[in-house]
Amino acid sequence: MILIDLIIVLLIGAILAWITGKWNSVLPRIISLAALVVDLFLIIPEVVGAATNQTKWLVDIDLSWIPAFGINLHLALDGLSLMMLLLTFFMGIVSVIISWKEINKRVGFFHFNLLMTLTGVVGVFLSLDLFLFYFFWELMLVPLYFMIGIWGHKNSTAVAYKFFLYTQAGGLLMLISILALYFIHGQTTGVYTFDYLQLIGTKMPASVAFLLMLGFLAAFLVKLPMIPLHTWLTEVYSEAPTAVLLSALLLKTGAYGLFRFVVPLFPFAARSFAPVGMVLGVIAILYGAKLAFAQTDLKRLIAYISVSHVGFILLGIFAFNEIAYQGVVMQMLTQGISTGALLIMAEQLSERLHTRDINQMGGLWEKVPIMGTIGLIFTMASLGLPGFGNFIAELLVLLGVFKTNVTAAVLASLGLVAAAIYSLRILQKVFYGRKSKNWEIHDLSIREKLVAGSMIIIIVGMGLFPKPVLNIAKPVVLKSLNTQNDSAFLKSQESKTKVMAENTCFLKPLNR
Amino acid sequence: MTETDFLSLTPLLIITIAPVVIMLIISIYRKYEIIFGFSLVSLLTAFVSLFIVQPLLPHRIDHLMVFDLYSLFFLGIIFFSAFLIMLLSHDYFKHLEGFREEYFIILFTATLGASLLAVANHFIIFFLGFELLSISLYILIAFQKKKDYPLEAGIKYLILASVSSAFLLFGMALIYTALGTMGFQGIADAISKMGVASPILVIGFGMMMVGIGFKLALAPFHMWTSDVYQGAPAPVSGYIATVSKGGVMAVFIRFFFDIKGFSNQDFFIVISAIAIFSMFVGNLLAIRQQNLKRLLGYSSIANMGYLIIILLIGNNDGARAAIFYMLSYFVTVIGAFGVISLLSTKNREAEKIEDFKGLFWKRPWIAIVLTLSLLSLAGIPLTAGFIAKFYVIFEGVKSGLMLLVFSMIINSVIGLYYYIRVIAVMFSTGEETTKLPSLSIIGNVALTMISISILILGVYPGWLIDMIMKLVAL
Amino acid sequence: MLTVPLKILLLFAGTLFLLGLAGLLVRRNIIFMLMSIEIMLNSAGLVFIAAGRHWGQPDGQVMFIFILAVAAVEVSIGLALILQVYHHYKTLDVDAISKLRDHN
Amino acid sequence: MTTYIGLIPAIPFLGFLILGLYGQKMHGKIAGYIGTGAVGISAFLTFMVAARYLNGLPEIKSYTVTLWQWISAGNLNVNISFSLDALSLIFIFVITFVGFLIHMYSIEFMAGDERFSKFFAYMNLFVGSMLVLVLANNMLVLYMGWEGVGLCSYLLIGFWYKEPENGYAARKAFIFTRVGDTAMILGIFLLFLNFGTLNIHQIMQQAPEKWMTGSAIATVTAALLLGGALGKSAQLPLQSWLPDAMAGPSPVSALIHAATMVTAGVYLIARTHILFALAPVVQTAVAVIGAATLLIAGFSALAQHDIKRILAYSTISQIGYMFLALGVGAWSAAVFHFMIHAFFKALLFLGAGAIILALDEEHDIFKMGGLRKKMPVIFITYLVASASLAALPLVTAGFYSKDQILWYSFSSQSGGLWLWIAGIFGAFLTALYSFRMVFITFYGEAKTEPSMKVGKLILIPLVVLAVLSVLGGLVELPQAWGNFRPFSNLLHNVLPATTIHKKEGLEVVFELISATIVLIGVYLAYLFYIKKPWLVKSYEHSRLNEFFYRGWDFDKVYDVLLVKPIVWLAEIDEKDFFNWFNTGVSKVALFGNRVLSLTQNGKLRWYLMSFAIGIALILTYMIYR
Repeated sequence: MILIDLIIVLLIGAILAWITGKWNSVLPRIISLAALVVDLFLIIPEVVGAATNQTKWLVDIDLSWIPAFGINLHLALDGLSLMMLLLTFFMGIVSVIISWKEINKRVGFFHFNLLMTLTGVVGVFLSLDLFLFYFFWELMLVPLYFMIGIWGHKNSTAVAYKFFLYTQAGGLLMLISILALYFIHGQTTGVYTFDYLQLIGTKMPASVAFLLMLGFLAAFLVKLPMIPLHTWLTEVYSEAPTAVLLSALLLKTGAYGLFRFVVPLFPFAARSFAPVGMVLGVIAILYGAKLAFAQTDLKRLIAYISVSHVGFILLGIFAFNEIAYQGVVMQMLTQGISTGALLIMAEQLSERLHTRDINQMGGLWEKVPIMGTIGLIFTMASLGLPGFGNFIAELLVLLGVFKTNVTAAVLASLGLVAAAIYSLRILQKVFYGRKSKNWEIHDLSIREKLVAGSMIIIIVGMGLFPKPVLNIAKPVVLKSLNTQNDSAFLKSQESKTKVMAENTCFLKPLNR
Repeated sequence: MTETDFLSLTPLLIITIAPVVIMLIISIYRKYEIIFGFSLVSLLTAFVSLFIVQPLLPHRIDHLMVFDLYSLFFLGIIFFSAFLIMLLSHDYFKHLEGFREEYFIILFTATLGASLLAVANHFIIFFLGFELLSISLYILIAFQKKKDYPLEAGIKYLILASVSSAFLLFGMALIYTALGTMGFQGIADAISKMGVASPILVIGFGMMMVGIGFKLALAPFHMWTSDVYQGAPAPVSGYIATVSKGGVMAVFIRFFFDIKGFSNQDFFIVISAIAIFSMFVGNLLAIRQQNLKRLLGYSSIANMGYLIIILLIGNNDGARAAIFYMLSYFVTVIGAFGVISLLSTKNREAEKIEDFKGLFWKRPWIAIVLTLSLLSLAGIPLTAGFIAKFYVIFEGVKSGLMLLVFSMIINSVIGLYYYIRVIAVMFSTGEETTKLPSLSIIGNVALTMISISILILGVYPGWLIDMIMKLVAL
Repeated sequence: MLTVPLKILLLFAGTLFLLGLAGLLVRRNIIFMLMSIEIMLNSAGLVFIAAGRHWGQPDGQVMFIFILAVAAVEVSIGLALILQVYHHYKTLDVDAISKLRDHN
Repeated sequence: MTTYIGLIPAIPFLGFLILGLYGQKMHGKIAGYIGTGAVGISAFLTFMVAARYLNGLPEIKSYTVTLWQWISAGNLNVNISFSLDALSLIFIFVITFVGFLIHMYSIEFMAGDERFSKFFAYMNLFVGSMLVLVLANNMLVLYMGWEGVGLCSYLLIGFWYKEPENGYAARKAFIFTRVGDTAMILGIFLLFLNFGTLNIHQIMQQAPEKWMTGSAIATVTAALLLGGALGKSAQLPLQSWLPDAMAGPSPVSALIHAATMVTAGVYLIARTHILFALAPVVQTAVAVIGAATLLIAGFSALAQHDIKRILAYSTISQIGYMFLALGVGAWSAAVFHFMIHAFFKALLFLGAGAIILALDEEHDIFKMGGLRKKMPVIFITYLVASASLAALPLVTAGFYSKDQILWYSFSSQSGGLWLWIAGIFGAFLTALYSFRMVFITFYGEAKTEPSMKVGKLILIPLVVLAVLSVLGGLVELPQAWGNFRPFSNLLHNVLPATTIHKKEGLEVVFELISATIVLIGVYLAYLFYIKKPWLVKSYEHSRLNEFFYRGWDFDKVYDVLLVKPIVWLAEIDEKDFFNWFNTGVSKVALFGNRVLSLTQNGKLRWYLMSFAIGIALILTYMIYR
């Protein structure tokens, strides 16, 4: 029941925060912080289990929901979702703390939305029923939309639309694929279910599998986001309030989806998509880097950095080997933190300076040395300096990719050089050089230092001691690779399957 | 007429007698609250009587009417919607000057018309219900006859609805000419015996499409929609969007399924085209619309476009999906119009989107209801619309209607844009401009019922879907 | 007794219907439009009667009686509305009554 | 023993952490003492470790300590572990000992700087990372140190961040080395894929078994590793960052850009010499690159005015010698030159730093002059170092190390006449520019008055290093002179001896030749820059000299070939090309809306018309299908 508790705690927190927000602006903050901390403590015991249990799901709940369609409330936790949850709660806590003073209007409703978004995210990471997954997938959009729209900057409403529409479009395409998968599975086996575990290994002709996979990809690649579907991200990053570093978290749901659903459900289709996926990954890395280099708006710049980093995830997923997958898991975690930290820094700067244009900044180190140091640390982390978690992630991804596709790995490694170029540009323009104006700004407060400090500890910790993470990820990685091996035997049966599937006639022609 | 005939007619009889009684009461003692209370009770009784009738089913009354679980479900939906609208009308009409008790009489006759459509199994009942509904609506729309907008809307609806009735009638007449029967079963039998459809028959069906298309506001017969929605009093607009469409949809589905229209390639293509066209027209028209009533009008065009996909599925599953979709769509739309009618004052309708600026911060409760409604229209989880849309896509994918499903998806995204546009306005920080009327208990009850329904259908729809699956079969 | 073939009757009714439709599209006076609608309804009635005779059933005539009744109701309500319109607009030109529209 | 090995890099890291976290709150020079102390402890530990290591020889040739398992993913298992052998021992000795002296020097040099504690924090971080680099027994750990020193180099070059140029110089350094590093990480991937491990020892054991000499895979791998080495060690074609790196404080130049970090490339090649031996093409390339670099840099050094830039080019040139040595298989000679170079070049930078400090940030040697009498200690030490740089025969350490390289470049298996000629000409250039620098700076009339006296903390390191610059060479004497070679004997535990293909006796002849040439160079410097300056007036202003001055216009080439296109590419598409997708979709939708909106004109008859058209279309379709 612990998994349902996680969600219920967040929901109750959300409602309480909203209600209490009417009378008091501090209570909602405390409530949402408390809800997140409670959740964090609820799952910490599972970490121990994750380190030892190598095969089964750590927790597994399966309740009936809409039996007519074979929809169940199936939640389960394994190493991957555990880590994503840890990241979620950590980032949630960070965003509550970060927004402690910054968000001072409509605090109650803000925290309601924050917790609702997190509910959706948590649900996404836990769902093993495809319908439920889709449900949560869509659920997190609305509160996030409100957060961007209400507490964002000037153009935030338009940006919020864009974000909403993009993700919704992707989600609906995924819905079609989910349904088609459901029916194919139902028609071939007679069992109509949305259950992920049962749908794995559904037999279908290769062409159909490919089409269905595209539907899933549509949703996940928009979330990632992959070029050319990334434009919402840059705007969300630049217009959203700080706490929407949550959106950095949302990107992880896309990666998670690829990992959890696309690869196991469509092992062959995914393989046949691999060359395209890798090309897309490389393009994302290089094009993102190029655009990051061109930006003058600090937050847009960070957005493109994140686009570039996401390329590694894409690349790794389509490398189909253990090392790359471990790298992807690492990248999901570390990128969330390092990009989040950079965004926080950018927001703190723009709040103090009232501009996000890096050409207007310069020489800020003198004024805000601590912020400069933190900026330096996370810039270095994001350019993949050894000692930080990002290095491990990128190293493993590149190494894994190198095993399967040398060209892609070589091109992607150009991204490392590019990363140096654009990252150092931030430092140069913002902190180095002469003061462009006589800024009167203050350095980080204790609250902000606390946040930055904890993020530094985590990212360095993951850089120097990544083993726990890798260990927890290992069974998951092996599992998703094993489905591919299992499917080797499926392949032999594919011809048989093909006949069967054609008889069952998935795409009824218009033969009326 | 047998005893069973009478018994199964109970629900209809109740709403037939009710207006007569109301007339009597009015002539004795004209008091708004009493009339309102009586109307509510009658409608409730009618609703409850559905459960009494249920064991008798299925039952046919000659060729004219059929009482089966399908029609019973539709009657339930119609009564429930009419009930909600009645609740929401209370505040709206209370403020009006002059006689307003008659509103409830007409509401009953309109509901009777819709109910007749739901049970119709013969052209005569079809026509009768259709006309009863139309004529009642003329009056309802132009109820505030001194104002220009309602008047204009009334005239427009009058002319167009009459024309559509003429088309419908002419179509029926041609079909009758070709087949010599007016009962649905008879027509179905005759068609299945006939090899090639004669041109007269084809023209007949085509002309019936105009009539039905008009009432359902399908493109290209949609143009009246937003004008009438805008002009009519908000509860009446809600009524047109729900009860009236529900009745017509009920008879359309029954007729279409009986004659197996979906297996005719011509119909298939024409209806697909109309569906796709309606979706795009409705959604595109709504994109920049600044008037919420018009916007809902356009959105209803699109929604009916989604809904008639179900016609093409052509089996019980489709009918079930239709029932679920309509129920959730009706509750949702009534919610939206309900908010409008509760926020309207004697002199002005709260219909401009700007009127809702910052509503969330001023009247969170009302804004939440409207938000829920709009999210439900957009098909966002936790709301009825999500499950409903899912259900339709579900059935669509199952039947392999990929083109329609894809255009539905494209349109869902377009639709999302304008729904959230309204939501954005509600949540924007607005300065205090308009003074909002306060809510009565009845209004609150109605809104609560609506939001609870939306949420229940969205979060735990299993029981209802199960029920529909178990009970409904055509 | 002279029997008119069904085809001729259908053609006649069709012509009437089209005339009514044309009248609707051409005339701007609401009263004339109402009359055109009457013509369309009656053409449908004519088809019913003709078909009823063709099939030797009373159904067609029953339907016609319904149509008559309905048309009467419609016209009465229509005239009532037209009266209001005239009070309000001082004209019966239907094109003048177009305040409800999309504003670009 | 193994504990100490772990502690050697750990203590500077500890110093970094303390200074980084609490440095801001420290008063006065406390931060400096902590930083220096940390490195001092490391140096002390190094001596202890060295003593034990030498004791343990010849039985135990290397010690390994594993701290923790770092990465384990798939078959990739990487431990954070260090191993100490003769090669790394020499390196850690230089790093900690010279590092300690430079830290000491910095206490005074950096006194009063507002970011005093930051400086020492960065310096400690550097020393720690550098120690990780040389102690690593795993390619990935080595890479970690490799990047770590790159970071410190970046931070310290840009230490005086308020001048934008310093920032740009720092960035340039980082990006140039990053290019090399990326090649190197690819090389590391190749190693892993072929050997299934990244443990250097295991790789070196397996490599000769698995790979044929001259095979493509070996060549590619060695070339990629060489790429890393070229970037870090500022060799052709990635050399042009180093002169700009002089923007950093002088101790930084001394420690990072002369003594230690820039020689990491030398270390890498020496460490993986087996791979290079398996790839003769690449090894030859190393020699050729070294030879070319030493000449190019030598010419440029001769053209500079800025004292630190002279030294920078000189560093490039001297590392060119080391590469030359590596390229001809004279592994121990390269390491020997590294050590001697660390002494005298650090000394030169520190001396230059002291001068610059005393002259109030004056860098131009032509504005100095006559400093001989005003700063005697600095003069003497500087003279000693320059002599060592110029390889003045017999008395200087530089002579022994450089002549060994020159000899091997001719005599070894892969050596040759041309390499030797390049080397000997380079030696001539070295003598010329180093004494040009000395004569112009310290002789002639005084143009700028020193504004202060330098203190003991500056002078002590200078003297110590001067002593080493003279006596350091005695650990390795030419073969002809009694074969006293403890240094290469020590190294032969790790690196193979150089095979000589020419007659042994020739060595003396070559030494005489080079000694002569060096002396000629010194004399010419005296002639040109003291006696008859007009002789070179016209050359100094010639286009050729300008060309050399600009470092052979490498920057310009990069600018045209890389920087400009990239910036152009960035600028033409700043707004992101893919936005068309959004704008396109929304335009289409809005267009549709406008068109359809026109039909909603409120005119009843228009609506009726759409009825008519609709039914007409439907009927037409249904009838005439």
